[in-house]
Amino acid sequence: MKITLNGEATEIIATTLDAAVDELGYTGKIVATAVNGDFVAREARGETMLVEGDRLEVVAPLQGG
Amino acid sequence: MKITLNGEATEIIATTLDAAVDELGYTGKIVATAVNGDFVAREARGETMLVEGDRLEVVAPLQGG
Amino acid sequence: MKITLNGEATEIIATTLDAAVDELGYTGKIVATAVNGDFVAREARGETMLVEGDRLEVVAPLQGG
Amino acid sequence: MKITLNGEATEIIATTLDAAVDELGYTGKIVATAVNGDFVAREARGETMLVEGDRLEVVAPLQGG
Amino acid sequence: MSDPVTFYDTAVESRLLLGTALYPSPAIMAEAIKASGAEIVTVSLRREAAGGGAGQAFWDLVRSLDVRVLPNTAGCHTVKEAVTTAHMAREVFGTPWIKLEVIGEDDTLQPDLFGLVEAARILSDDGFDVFPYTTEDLVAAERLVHAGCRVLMPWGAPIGSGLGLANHTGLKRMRAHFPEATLVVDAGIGLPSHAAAAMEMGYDAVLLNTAVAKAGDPAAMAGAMAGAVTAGRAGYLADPMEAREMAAPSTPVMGKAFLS
Amino acid sequence: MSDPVTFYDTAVESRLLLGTALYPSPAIMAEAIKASGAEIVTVSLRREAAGGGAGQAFWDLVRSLDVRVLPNTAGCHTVKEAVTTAHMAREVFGTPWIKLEVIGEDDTLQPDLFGLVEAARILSDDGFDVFPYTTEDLVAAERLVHAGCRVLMPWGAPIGSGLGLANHTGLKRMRAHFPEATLVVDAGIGLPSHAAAAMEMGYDAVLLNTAVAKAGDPAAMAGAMAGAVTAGRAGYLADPMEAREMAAPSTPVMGKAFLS
Amino acid sequence: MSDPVTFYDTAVESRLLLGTALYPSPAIMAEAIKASGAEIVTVSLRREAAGGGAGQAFWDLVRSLDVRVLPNTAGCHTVKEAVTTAHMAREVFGTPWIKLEVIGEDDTLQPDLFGLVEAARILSDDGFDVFPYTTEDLVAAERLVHAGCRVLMPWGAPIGSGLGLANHTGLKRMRAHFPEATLVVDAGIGLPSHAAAAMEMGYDAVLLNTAVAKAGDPAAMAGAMAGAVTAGRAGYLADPMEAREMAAPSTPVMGKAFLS
Amino acid sequence: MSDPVTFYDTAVESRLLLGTALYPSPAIMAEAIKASGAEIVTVSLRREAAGGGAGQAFWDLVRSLDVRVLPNTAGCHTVKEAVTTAHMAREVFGTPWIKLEVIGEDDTLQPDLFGLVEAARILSDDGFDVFPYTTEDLVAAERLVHAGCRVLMPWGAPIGSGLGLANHTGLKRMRAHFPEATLVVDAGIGLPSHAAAAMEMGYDAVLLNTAVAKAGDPAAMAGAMAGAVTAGRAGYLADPMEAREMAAPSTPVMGKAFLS
Repeated sequence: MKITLNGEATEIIATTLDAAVDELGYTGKIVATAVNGDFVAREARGETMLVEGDRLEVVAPLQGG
Repeated sequence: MKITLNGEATEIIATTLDAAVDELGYTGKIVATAVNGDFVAREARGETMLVEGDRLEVVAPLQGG
Repeated sequence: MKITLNGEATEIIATTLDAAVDELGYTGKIVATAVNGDFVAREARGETMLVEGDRLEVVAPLQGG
Repeated sequence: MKITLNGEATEIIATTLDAAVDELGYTGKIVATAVNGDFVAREARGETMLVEGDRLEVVAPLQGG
Repeated sequence: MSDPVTFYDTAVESRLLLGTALYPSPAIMAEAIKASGAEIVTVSLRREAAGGGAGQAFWDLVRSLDVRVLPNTAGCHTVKEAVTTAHMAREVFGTPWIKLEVIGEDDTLQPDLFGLVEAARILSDDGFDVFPYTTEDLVAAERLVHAGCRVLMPWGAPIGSGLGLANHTGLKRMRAHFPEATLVVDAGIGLPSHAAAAMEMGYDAVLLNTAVAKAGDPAAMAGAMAGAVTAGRAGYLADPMEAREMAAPSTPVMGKAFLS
Repeated sequence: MSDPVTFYDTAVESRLLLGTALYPSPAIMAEAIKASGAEIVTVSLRREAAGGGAGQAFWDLVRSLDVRVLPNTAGCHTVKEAVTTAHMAREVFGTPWIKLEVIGEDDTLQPDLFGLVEAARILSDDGFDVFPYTTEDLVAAERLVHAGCRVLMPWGAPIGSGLGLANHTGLKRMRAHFPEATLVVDAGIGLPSHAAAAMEMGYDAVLLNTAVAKAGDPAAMAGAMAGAVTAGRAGYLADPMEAREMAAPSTPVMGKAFLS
Repeated sequence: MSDPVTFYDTAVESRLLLGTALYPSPAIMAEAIKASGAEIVTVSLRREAAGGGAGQAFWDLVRSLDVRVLPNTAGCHTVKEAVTTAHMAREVFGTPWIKLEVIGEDDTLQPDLFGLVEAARILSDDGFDVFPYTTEDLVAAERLVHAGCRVLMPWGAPIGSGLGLANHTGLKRMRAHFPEATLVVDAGIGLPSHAAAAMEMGYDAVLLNTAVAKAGDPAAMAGAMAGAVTAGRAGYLADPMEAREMAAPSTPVMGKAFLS
Repeated sequence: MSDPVTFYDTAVESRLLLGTALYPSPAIMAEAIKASGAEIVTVSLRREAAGGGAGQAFWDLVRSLDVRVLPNTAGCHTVKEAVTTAHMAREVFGTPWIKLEVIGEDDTLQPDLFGLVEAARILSDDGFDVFPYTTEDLVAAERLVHAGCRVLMPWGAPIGSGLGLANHTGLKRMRAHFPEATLVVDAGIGLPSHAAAAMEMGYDAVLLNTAVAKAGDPAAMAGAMAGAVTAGRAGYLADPMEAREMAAPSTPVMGKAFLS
């Protein structure tokens, strides 16, 4: 289905968040996730179903002031 | 009945605000009134009943910065 | 003879300062004079002889801060 | 004779500066001297004669900013 | 030439707003107001003793001066107090104008921006023309404009301190950020040069009280402040030179006589 | 009320002295002088081309303005140059007044205090009324007074910089140290608030040029400066309040209604 | 002697908190952090490209430096953004600490005090230790303390401006008003003397980034800032002399030789 | 890394010169000197009572500290006094170094630039290494350099005032004007941030006394000043960022998650 990953239209097969995280190549990476603006904790990714059009944000540590 | 006028316990006979304003000697004075912290417009004083313990504030113009 | 007028080499015939002032076209102008860095008052111009190489300065009013 | 030592009238017998310095109890002290406002070097004290009324200054190290 | 400033569609010539408090006497207050040329003075409401006439006397004096009044909500610490006071003021003074003060801290008399914005919204919706006493905070200012305020009155420094413009760059940014609003530096002015500096930054007007009332000669200081406001405004309009660290001769160097 | 300032027994009402240089045109210069209300303007001497008439034209214009002239020795770097220039100025302008500049450093146009004091002595002894362009240096100032100067003109900041009063405390000390002398802040003023601040410190007058001549609208800035000088002077005379770090309510707290 | 500062029950010796952004290279960042002696550095979260590893690399570098991290919510303009970012940061960085930024205005990056207080309440209730990036506004600060903040981080000047302490008196009042809170000047510091001045006012620490990262030699500037913070703190504790306008001789006058 | 400063061919590491006067006790003075890391301390000469030993005791204490001494001519008001004092100091302290003070005004202890230049010439010709206590006056400074001074010590503010750098732009211009000379801010420093600011301007060193001696804890303040001088110097060498009025985000905006 079509979702938006970090602002870009993306096609995925996965229907759960953690499957999507794997499918998108974040496996084992240190990232946090939010769906449609709401934080989804790592342990909640399994039960989080994704639907067409969801906005998925995947973030990682970066420099900051 | 007992009310509080500008912070001081006061005994009045009047039961409406405008009667009270007259009884308290503000007749013809340029004053505004509030009962229990709410503004009471001049034209509403007639229908405003006072009850035991009401807090009446009567204010007039003064210097300000 | 050769003198320097306001920094520029100038040929004059006059031998006194006031003759020079006239010859140089300052007649009737509001100017002050200095020869070789020394002030020469208007009334002293007549008896002030110029010699070859003298530095003559002729100044007039101008804007100033 | 009478001299002034550091601003105070003082009676001394000595007639040379270095004798005076000893007489006044500065022997072996780390001091510098001036007579009537002029510096007198240690090695010059011997030949420096004092006369009635001389102003002798004897100074030593002190705190300073 | 005329250079009026507009407060809610009311244009006035004087860019100095003056307070009426703290003067040695009512007579001196009146003199100072006249000397200031102010067309707008701030006033307040206080408890009237039963049978007392202080309010009437003060009010008659102010009216005799032929100035507009800007009632304040001085000393109010809550939205409710401020709103009720505003209503009482509108009835007594017969004007929709209100200098809205919601004090948040008593050492500095700093505005409570949270209560201020809320009260400003309530009062604007209720038809008041709100003159909010605020800080140089741009976000609060945007909310005030949003609430309907067309006048903003940031403090220069704490009320009565006379420190002048404590956050010069902050006030400059506020002017740049709100080119449309009528901006008034309110509070903190102690000297004519402070008032002039506020106007040189492009502020539309200055509101002060203590610096005049507590001067040795209030009327003279009122005139001084008026002159400084006019001068600062004129300086702003005249497009000042740029400051620079190095010097530049005013008298032309060219043509200087050589006299050595 | 009249509050004249005295320069060597000559009393004038205007406390703003204006320079005549750097204006876009002679006409604008004339307008600015009129707008400033200045009764004293500074002028200079420059080389006159053989047969030229620039000097006469300038002089006629200045005379038409009915102001006193204060000739300067701008650009002089030595005592001799300054003294000779002063003599030429006295003859041409017919006044014993001389703004004595002995420049010591070209980036800042800072006065050479050593040459200044020497030239001031020579000229005072020769009957000149010397207006020395100096710094806030108290020792040099004492020597100038000793040399006969009854006017002292410390810089606010380098000529043409527009920085204002670079050493505020130094200028304050100078005023305190010379209660009798006529003190003028000369140079460095960029804005009306700078001029007002100088007067608030108790200075007797302000002399400026670039800030007016280089403003977008010189005549308007001249008026602004005049107003600021008057305002600052009036503020000084009115005995200003003391500034303090904490706030003090202007509107009385007593009697405030309780409305919660 | 040890003089630790406490952030939510965590005591550290270094009173300089350093940002990790804007350095010429990660290696230079690491050097600067080491040179600063900072025990706390700020970090952020950004989008990770699918398959990318930038985040991991940065994180490994930071962890190798053996410092605590203070994640920020930089760039968040709404309460929701800030709260969600805080939660993501807590999961990724494994700390309850959050430097809470709710930006209200983009030219100044001024905090939105309204959103800030709301977000601080939500996050404090949710177990976060909130380090709010705020202003010198005392009322907002009181609300933040009320919401559970034991650390307050007022700006010195706009982020990245390097202007120093724009509102010196305001910051002083804030220290006086919150003797208990841990106060950090965050943003605006451009020079070591700015950092020292903040500490001399009694602030507990300084947080900065641009002044170090954008210096010609970041590591050297980091060391300079560390030294200035320590010096300013020591000066504060040493109870400085009072400043005064007149002079007082350091060398005793008594006993001076008379040599004229 | 080593970054020595040179005073007449003598290179020292510490850029803080400390006075020895005004301490609560000799022991505290000694502690403060040690804490300051100063390698050069100023000393003076005073009348020694017949039979007294105060001078010897002080001198033994100073020598035990293993520092260089810079004798001063404090309190001298004439060239002759200063010159005689310098000679006495050279004999007693066995050094050609002399901090030359010729005081011209007692309220500010301002140097008399006229006497200073003359005395500097006499002493330089006589083989002294003169450290003149001067002002930011560029012309006097040029004359001092001409007289042989390779060190210049302008005041920051009046001795003992603790006001800091009263004429910041003037001191900056002095540094720009004398890139070669060893420049020391002497007098007026009250806080570590003042000392840091002097070094950030590119000054080579700072000399102070009262701020340390009159602090509640002199030794602690001595350490604070030392740290501030080092920090300011390091900041200067690190090439600081340019300050600007508007903000610039430190945390990169790019890549920020969209979370609304």
